[in-house]
Amino acid sequence: MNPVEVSASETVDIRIDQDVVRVRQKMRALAVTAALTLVDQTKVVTAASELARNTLIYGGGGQAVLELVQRSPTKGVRISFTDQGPGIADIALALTDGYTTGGGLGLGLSGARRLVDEFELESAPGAGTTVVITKWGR
Amino acid sequence: MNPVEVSASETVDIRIDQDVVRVRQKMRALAVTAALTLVDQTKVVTAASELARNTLIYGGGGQAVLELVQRSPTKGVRISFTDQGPGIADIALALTDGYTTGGGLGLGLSGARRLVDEFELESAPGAGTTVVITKWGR
Amino acid sequence: MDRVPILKLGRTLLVSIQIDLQDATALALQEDLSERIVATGARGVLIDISAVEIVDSFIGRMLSTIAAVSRVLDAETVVVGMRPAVAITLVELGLSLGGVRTALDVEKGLKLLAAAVETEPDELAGEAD
Amino acid sequence: MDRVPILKLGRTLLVSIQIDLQDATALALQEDLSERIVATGARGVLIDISAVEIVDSFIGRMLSTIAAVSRVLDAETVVVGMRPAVAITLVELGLSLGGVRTALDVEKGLKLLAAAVETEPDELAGEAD
Ligand SMILES: Nc1ncnc2c1ncn2[C@@H]1O[C@H](COP(=O)(O)OP(=O)(O)O)[C@@H](O)[C@H]1O
Ligand SMILES: Nc1ncnc2c1ncn2[C@@H]1O[C@H](COP(=O)(O)OP(=O)(O)O)[C@@H](O)[C@H]1O
Repeated sequence: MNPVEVSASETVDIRIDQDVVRVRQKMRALAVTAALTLVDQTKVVTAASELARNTLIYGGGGQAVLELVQRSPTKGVRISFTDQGPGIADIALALTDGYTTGGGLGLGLSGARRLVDEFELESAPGAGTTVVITKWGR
Repeated sequence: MNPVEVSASETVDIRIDQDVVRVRQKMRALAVTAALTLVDQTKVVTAASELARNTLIYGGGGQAVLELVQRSPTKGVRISFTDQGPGIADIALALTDGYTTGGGLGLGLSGARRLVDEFELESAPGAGTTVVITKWGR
Repeated sequence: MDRVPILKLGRTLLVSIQIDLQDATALALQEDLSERIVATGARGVLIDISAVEIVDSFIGRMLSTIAAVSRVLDAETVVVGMRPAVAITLVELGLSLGGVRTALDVEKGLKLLAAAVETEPDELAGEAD
Repeated sequence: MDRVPILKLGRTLLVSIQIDLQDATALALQEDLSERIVATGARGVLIDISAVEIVDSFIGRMLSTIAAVSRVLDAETVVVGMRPAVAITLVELGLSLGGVRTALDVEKGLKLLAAAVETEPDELAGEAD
């Protein structure tokens, strides 16, 4: 398999509600640049929206890094969310449909995972949380 | 118990989506040759389809070896999937209904196991994955 | 924070979501609609999402909540104009929008609301489900 | 990649799966159907799988997703013609196809769709007018 190259990158701070909207908009623009189909654009923007909200609400704010990626000949988009919040003690549980500690629907993490091609979650209590998702073109 | 004899064998590379379809078709032809019942043909082809997709998606591609087997007087079919992918760290967990790291339904391994007579899974992180299934005639 | 305007057309409240909703705006819309249903005695709520590019779990929940609240207040909610890509994404996300009535476009949505209001609940009771 | 054709018969979209579906074709069908439902205002989708020799978890999920998406878009989906060997295998695989309506053959499926659309409240009201 060819290596992944990163050809453009942008950082968005996630501090307030409106930043979640900004992440969505920038994610959309990047997905258009990567020539994802409309359905794939919609999926990755929706996943990013879920994760940005988690970064804000559970992580107490953080950052999103958006990247245009390429694994020749396929283009794609990648977005990483990082926060210095409380972290997640039981990751498998957090990834379960319907599980929430905050009164959400509990579909953010599990649903986001279903919507993308690659999903990585790193977290430990006290050590913050990082989630990286990638969506490849077809 | 009589020893198992292999009387015909064929290899299929699994690199793209369409190869999963080829595995299904070759598996069907072999199951017909082995004179499996229609239901047993359907079961083993379905199991092969699940495993071929895993080889492609999680294993990053690999190979399937299809064999006509005989343990006198019973005929059967066997198919082995091998990849050099990341391997599976927790095999028991991977075999749990509903467990997926990729946004599937998590029924591929567990379901395939239910559909066949013999199921072997060998895998370790970094060492790739091999799955061998066998379906015997009645 | 932006606010989504609510129009009144006879006994129906009309909402057309034209902006990328931040969570606070979605919550405000939910509250504004409940108040307007009570204030106006509206029997129907039509939410046009044809301009909405994504529905995530927060916005999906807003739609379900609006439908449930309006039902309690004796009004019916119809969501119209969902884009195909949004529908596919919603389903894969795991949201079913159970309890939310949908229609293709504003015209069909209004017909549905008119029918729901004209056919009184007790008449429908025999037919429902 | 092959594409599965979609036919329109009145307010129903008809799909007959005649080929061994690769995953990309299944995904494309899902998307094509959602678009056609919205573009045509179809109220029913009938998927004939009588020629389908296996339904694995990917294709099973496609059927469930199509049913759920069409529901969100105000259309009903019926899957017809499932072979007995496929049905047995599906169950052992662990798929229940929850939420997917099934019928024995195309004729019964069309009847089921007609019934589902005819009992809609707006249709009732339309007749009363
Ligand atoms: N960035 C994060 N930091 C800490 N905990 C998190 C984070 N993201 C998710 N979680 C935890 O995982 C749970 C499940 O998240 P999710 O599936 O998105 O559902 P919801 O957002 O509806 O709660 C959350 O309720 C929370 O406890
Ligand atoms: N060939 C493989 N290489 C690495 N991991 C695999 C392989 N096959 C399966 N797995 C792991 O096992 C999990 C469960 O697989 P499976 O039961 O087939 O469900 P699904 O395909 O829906 O994810 C996968 O999500 C993946 O993490």
